[in-house]
Amino acid sequence: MSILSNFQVIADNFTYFMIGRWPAGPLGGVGLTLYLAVVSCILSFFGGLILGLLSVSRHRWISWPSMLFINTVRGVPLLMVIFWMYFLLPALFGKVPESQTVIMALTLFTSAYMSQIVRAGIEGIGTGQMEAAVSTGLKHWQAMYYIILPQGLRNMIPSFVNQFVSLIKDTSLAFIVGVSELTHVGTQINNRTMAFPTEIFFFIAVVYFILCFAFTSLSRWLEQRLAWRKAI
Amino acid sequence: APPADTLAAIKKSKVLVAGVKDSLPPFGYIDEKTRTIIGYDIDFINAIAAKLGAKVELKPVTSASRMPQLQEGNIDIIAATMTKNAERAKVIDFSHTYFFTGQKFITKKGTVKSLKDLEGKKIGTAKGSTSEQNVKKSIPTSTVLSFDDYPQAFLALQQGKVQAVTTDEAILAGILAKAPNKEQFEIPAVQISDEPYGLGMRKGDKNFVDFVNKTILEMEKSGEAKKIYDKWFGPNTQFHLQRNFKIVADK
Amino acid sequence: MLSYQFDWSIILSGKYFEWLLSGLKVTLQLSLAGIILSFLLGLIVAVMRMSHFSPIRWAAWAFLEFTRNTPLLVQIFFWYFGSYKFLPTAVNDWLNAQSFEFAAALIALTIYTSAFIAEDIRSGVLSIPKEQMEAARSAGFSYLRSMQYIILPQAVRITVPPLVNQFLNLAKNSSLAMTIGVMELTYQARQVESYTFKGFEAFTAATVVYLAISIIITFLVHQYNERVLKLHKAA
Amino acid sequence: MIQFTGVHKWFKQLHVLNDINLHVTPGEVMVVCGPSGSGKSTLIRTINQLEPIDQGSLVVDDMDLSDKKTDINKLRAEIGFVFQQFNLYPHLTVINNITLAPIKIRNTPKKEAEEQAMQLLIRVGLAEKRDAYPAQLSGGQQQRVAIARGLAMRPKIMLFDEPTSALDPEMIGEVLQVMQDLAKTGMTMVVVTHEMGFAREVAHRVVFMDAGTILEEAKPKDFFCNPQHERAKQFLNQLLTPMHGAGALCD
Amino acid sequence: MIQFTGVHKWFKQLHVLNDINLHVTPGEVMVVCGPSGSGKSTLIRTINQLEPIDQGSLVVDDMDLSDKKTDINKLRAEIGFVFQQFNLYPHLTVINNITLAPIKIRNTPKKEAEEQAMQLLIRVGLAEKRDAYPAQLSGGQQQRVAIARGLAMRPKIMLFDEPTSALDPEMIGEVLQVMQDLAKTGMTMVVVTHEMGFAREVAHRVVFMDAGTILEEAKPKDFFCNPQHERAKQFLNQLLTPMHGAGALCD
Ligand SMILES: Nc1ncnc2c1ncn2[C@@H]1O[C@H](COP(=O)(O)OP(=O)(O)OP(=O)(O)O)[C@@H](O)[C@H]1O
Ligand SMILES: Nc1ncnc2c1ncn2[C@@H]1O[C@H](COP(=O)(O)OP(=O)(O)OP(=O)(O)O)[C@@H](O)[C@H]1O
Ligand SMILES: [Mg+2]
Ligand SMILES: [Mg+2]
Repeated sequence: MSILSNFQVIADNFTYFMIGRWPAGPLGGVGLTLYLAVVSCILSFFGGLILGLLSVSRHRWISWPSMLFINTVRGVPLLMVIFWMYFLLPALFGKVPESQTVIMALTLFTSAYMSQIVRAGIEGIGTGQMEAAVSTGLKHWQAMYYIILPQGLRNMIPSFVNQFVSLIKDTSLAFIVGVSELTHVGTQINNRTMAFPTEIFFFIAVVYFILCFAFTSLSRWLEQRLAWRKAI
Repeated sequence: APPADTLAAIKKSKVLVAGVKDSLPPFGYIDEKTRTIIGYDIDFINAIAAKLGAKVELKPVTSASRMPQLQEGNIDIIAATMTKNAERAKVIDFSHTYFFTGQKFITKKGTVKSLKDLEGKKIGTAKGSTSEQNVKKSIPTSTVLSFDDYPQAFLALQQGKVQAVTTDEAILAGILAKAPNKEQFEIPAVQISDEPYGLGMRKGDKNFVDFVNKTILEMEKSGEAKKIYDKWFGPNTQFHLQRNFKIVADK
Repeated sequence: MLSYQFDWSIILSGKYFEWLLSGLKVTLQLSLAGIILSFLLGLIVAVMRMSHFSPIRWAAWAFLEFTRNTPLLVQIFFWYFGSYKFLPTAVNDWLNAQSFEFAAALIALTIYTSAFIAEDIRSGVLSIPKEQMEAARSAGFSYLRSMQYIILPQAVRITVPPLVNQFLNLAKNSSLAMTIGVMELTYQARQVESYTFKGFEAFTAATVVYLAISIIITFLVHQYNERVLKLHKAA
Repeated sequence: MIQFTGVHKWFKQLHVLNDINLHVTPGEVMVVCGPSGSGKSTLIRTINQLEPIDQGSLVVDDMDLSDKKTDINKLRAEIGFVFQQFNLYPHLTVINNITLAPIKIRNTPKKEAEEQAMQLLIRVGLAEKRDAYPAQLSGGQQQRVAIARGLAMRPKIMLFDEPTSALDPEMIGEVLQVMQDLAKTGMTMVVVTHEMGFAREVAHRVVFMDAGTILEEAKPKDFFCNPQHERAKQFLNQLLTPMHGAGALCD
Repeated sequence: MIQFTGVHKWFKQLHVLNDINLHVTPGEVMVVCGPSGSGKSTLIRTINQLEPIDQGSLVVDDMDLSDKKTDINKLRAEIGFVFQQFNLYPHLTVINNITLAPIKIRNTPKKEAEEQAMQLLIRVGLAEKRDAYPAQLSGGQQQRVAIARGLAMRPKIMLFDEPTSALDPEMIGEVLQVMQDLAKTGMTMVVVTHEMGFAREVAHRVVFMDAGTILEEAKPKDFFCNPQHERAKQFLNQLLTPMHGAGALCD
């Protein structure tokens, strides 16, 4: 019962949980979490597409280095990637705000995973389609563009949505470098109030769950619809 | 890369970016109603910015992240309970001391009388702080657990995961004052170091350092510095502290 | 980076080397314990998820969805800071006397990973063509016997590679334990950085170690795929 | 041996078996043919209850399948089933594929089971493959092992669902040969197949199905030389164009 | 039209094509047969360079395939290829499957390309399916669309790799009929197939391959009535057991 009354701390800070210091200060909380996830998702879609296409290239000197890059990124914890970006970006580009550092790190990391989705999607189409296309005289890139990618991308949509869910969860690591997304905001409030960690972290977990579960369900629905469309 | 002359750069951009703590009352924390960062450190930054005719942009930092942030040019100045010491002074420049305290412990009431009582115990503090380095030196037998910030360490103390939290007395007092069950804890009279706080600026950024020093000396003279102290620590607060230092030029 | 002075000697011997080494040890301890526990829990949840008794199936489903759709970091914080309220005092005291931060990280990693493992096991079972069950039933085996002799042995073989991948993820995810003060590899690398300002060297060392772990495990999976799976694959 | 009486079956709306009446006597070889989707597989799968029937009565080897008390696993052990896709257990060697059921269900000692298995392997001409895995065999070889596996329980009835249609043309012959040899031993067999040559040479009776109904039931000679139904004529024509079937079955 | 001279090809160790010498004249229909794995597919796929050759010379339509300067895409546009698994583009309608290459490669205006496509669809008897998706067609219909797609570029040569072996038996006839009609128009065709009836009725020449080598090359009549090689006899026997092939091809 006392637990219930303690959720007052959530109500008191609800706006801060949702939008942080905005509009007086920068956007934070759930708003920033979604912003980070959406921007990184869009960027890593293209990053993944490019990396994926490079990694299925017929030329070894293209596919090899890209596979090396992909597997290196995948072999390292996201936390490490964030620290690296945190180090390297300022050295390369000078002043870079943390939220952009985090976006870069998430993009790099997620692109590597997305590229595997793209790769699997392309390979899932089977060699028959490529052979049929080039047999009619289409060039390799034309076959890719008109035949393989349209089918592949459609099949990849559910995996992309799943990857977006991972991204939402991964934005929580931005906390480490002091970007005030939802988890960071939660620890701030926890630090200030110092008496309701159970309530605060449970609440945060529920917020993440609502966001992620919505997209997980979407992905499942898409997957079913896709299977259904294939079976027409 | 960061500007060579920060002072000139700020005068041009009219924005002063300061790295501050955001959950460490009363130095820097989020005000529940306005959702803005306020505190002792912030008031100093505001005064300096006013003098510059610049707007303030506050960036939350942690003990571990504040120096890299400064060096990379993400912030112009650190006002984040930062202790001046020789090692750090090799990497950045400090202003004159704008706050003075000493490192102590917060413990469950009656459990610690002297430093001896802490031997072999688990002690919580913050990552990358001088407190962490000091306590490792003065009680080598203890296990030091480092958190992202002091309130987290205090939470661990409340839950029995550590037996003491150590850092600067003023911070401990701030935490204790805000704690929901403060009557169970105390700050025993065990001090392991002096902690003079300085504002941090990039190494060799002479114009800016001089300007900041000049400003805070003026604040001392005009009584504004004392007013800020009293606002956050004085008799009308939960702390009832007397100011036992003055801002003076370092030798 | 222009003015940066590289100094590899700092991390290759002496105090800071020992820090990193002790960090690696904790990372390995956390990973190994996590692997064993999460496999056991994952197996239990997978069986529950396939149960014919719907309340059990639903409970397993709710558990899976909730753990998979919340960040590991939040779960770590929840167990570290939030669990004392509902754990019995005796348990709390006992855990505090040990190393609560290690225990909390282990619990969070185990629960988080077990959800993924359970799903891998389940899809391994579902991936066995239904004709295999039909063939077994046609020979006169009961449902349970068919599972025992025909379906599960194949499912386990198929599930090994994704399982190993989850273990790899677990090893990488163990880096998040640093946030609650577990002195594992990433924690120590960061520690070296804040003491020496030689972050580049420290992070390189940690990165190389993580990569080595990944490469070894990936290589083993590859060998397994080549040697075992190819031979046993349905035609 | 097998007695269908007024058997019906539906998949949702789809009436896949419509009033089936059929009697297979001991030692008889019956071939079932018909266009795709006509219900041939469903028919044969009801005999060992891989598909339960919805209406009517089905008695197999004196056991009534509509009776709940019938021990279905016992029944199935008396019936060998050979699938189009072979469905060998990919994780077991050839010999273990064959001995698994005798050892686990009949409790035959391992040694004895293996001796019997070797007899069967010799019969299907694959003695040297005893320790190979299915993935290492050609399709024709896999199907012959599947037949041996089906025979290992010494069944009274053997069912075949298009046993050659997943095979390369040159391998079809070897499987049909094994089936012909089996028929000569007096085994009761029901075979769904498009191999009309086999039907003519080996079957005692041919059943033609369309849309869930048995349209014709005749001696092979009568069926091929003198089909009664328009649908059957058309089916045979499609199968036996000079280009494709390469000749008449009726002579 | 197609001239193989001393062509060799290896997959790693495996010698899949061993000294192939073969000449296909314009308007000729050539059937290639042989056991599984003998290299038939590889042979036919070298003609449009889906498989490059390792040694020897291959000249197709006066273009030398071993010459690096030969524009391979141009060559392929002159050759239609029909696959065992149809390989229609599942995301495009029938009409778009057929018009894609003419529009994208030949820059044929869309309207004109569609008119030509409709002519082809009428020829293969599927005019009413112009807006269907491949998944909505039966296997036989899909293969006929695939043939129409192959013809859309007005090729000089058509290649078929086992075009009927993925089809249900009743559908094989309709595809063979379309191919026979095509042969009558004087198209140069190379067909890998096991349909010996088709070979006897339509082919001008039959090539028998084994283990990467061409063992026989003869008129259909000679090949079926009087095969020279032991291996060819055996192959024909396997294919034409009374049970399976259901009759002799030689009469
Ligand atoms: N499990 C099922 N659920 C729903 N419909 C089914 C199921 N199994 C078969 N059907 C449908 O029942 C009908 C008869 O199927 P069946 O497999 O018995 O035909 P078949 O004569 O064996 O055909 P084929 O020659 O293609 O194997 C088909 O229309 C099929 O789509
Ligand atoms: N891409 C490849 N890599 C390696 N080996 C291959 C490849 N393609 C074919 N082979 C091998 O080359 C040999 C000839 O293959 P090919 O497909 O030409 O035979 P085929 O006569 O068409 O057989 P089928 O009747 O089974 O289609 C086979 O042993 C096959 O396993
Ligand atoms: Mg069937
Ligand atoms: Mg082939």
